[in-house]
Amino acid sequence: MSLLADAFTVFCVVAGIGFFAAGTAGLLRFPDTGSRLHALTKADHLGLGLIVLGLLPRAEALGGAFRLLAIWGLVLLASAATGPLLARIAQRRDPPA
Amino acid sequence: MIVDLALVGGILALALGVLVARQAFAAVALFIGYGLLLALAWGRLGLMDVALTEAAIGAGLSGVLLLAAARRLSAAPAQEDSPPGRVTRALIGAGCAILTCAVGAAVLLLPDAPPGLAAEVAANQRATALGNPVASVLMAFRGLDTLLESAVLVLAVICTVALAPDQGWAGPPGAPQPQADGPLALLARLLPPLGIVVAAHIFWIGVDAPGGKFQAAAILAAMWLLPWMAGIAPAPPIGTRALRITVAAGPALFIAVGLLGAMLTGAFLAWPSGFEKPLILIVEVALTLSIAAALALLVMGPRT
Amino acid sequence: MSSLLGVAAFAVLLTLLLGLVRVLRGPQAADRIAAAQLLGTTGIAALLLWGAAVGSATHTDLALTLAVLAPFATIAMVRKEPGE
Amino acid sequence: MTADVYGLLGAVLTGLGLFGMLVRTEPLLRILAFNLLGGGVFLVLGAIARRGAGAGFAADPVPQAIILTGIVVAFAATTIAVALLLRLAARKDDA
Repeated sequence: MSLLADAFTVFCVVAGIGFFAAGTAGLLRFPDTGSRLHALTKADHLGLGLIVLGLLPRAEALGGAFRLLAIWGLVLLASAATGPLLARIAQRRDPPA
Repeated sequence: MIVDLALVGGILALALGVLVARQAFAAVALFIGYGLLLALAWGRLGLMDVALTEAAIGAGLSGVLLLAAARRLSAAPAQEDSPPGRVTRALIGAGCAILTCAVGAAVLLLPDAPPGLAAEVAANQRATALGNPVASVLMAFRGLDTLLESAVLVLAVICTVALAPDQGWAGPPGAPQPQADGPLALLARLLPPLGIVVAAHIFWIGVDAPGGKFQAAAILAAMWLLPWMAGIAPAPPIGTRALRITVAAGPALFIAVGLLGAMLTGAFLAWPSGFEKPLILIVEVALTLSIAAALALLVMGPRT
Repeated sequence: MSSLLGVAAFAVLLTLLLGLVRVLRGPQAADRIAAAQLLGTTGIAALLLWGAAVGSATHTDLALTLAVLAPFATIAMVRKEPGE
Repeated sequence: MTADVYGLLGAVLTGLGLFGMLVRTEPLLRILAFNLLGGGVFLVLGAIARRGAGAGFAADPVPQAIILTGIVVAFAATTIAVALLLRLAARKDDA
């Protein structure tokens, strides 16, 4: 059982790191601000989500699992709210800075 | 070790980026990243209390303050001094290099077993009934520092308020914020309740683990700033009595309890034995609320 | 298992450092702020993995604080300007 | 060893921050440089705290408490500096 849980953790964490790497690569390589934002939100949502999922079986008691989920929820909420606005700024009055 | 070197390299790159940045916006964005990496560095050093504070203040509140300032200054730039000449610059560079070497040498030449106060803290910590050694130091062994620090925050608020224009200085602090719509308005309504729960959690675990009043206060301040920035909760006028009482209550209560200690035990800020934990908790709650209000007012800035 | 998680934390930290390049290069303000936000998320992930590796709840609390406060820079950036 | 690396980083940041404060002419950048300088000083203190680890603590709690206080006070100083700066900029508009 614990072997299965460990395998699950490894799988999820590795996949999460993959998303972070992909998001960072997109952030570095994509040519314009809009597509870079797109790459970034993928990493935000999926990478962190997978890592949280992978660490859930290892969380101590209910409180630890709840905290992990709260962190993911907070990041999702903030990212969902700021993403569109950031894109609007990128399109509109864009001061190169 | 590799992790530490990588982190140090990142921090140095960001610090250099701040110094050579051409636009204020870029410098501030780099500075926010620097605050974040610094919080991770504190974690690597094992100073978790400091890491939490740096995360809350360096990566959170500073960003709000400095981005707003950069924005206002890009519309109306402030007067600049004339840049120093090449010789002056070289001399300054040499001086700073010497300073760096001196401080670096001091770090490397520290005695192997440094004279620290850790053992004394450990020996006396039971008396404070707090499990977190840093909290014991802040509230009991170096209580005077903490008291003075909360007083400094009150003074800073007074200084900031005093910078408002003469007419109507008792009005609301900061510039009036336009009302946000859409996602930001939603976030400004959803996040504060969650943030207040997180602040309460960080405050409460601070009794026995890293965390405590500064960190909780910074989170609370941010949770007040968010609806303010979104324009759905205008700040109360500076003249409001409740606001003034909130800012001053923490330090005032700390002094009052300190005087109580002076009467009961003969030393200012000494906690009467047997009542340490409840008294410390009451004072900490009051200090948290006062520090949160002061930090928020400081970030909002003077009335414009 | 904990050493594996430590390696994972290091890998995440490496992507964080690569993301720094975008903060440093810009070119637009939105790029820098967006990259700074990614730094925050990556930092949170690294802290969670590292906390799981050493079995410390404090790291999770640090990640929680970052999760609440890291978006504030972006919010300050995207909100309407006074007088706009 | 870890403590030394971060202590040296603190020393470098102290020098860089001071250099920036004296050489850069934009006031906001000077405030940022002041904060770099502060971060450097705190890191040196942090390295000392880490070396003073003992009695079952990861780091000496006394310097740690001082850094905590220092961060909050440095932030208060930064806010006052920013407020002064914005007031100066606004005054120039009036004139």
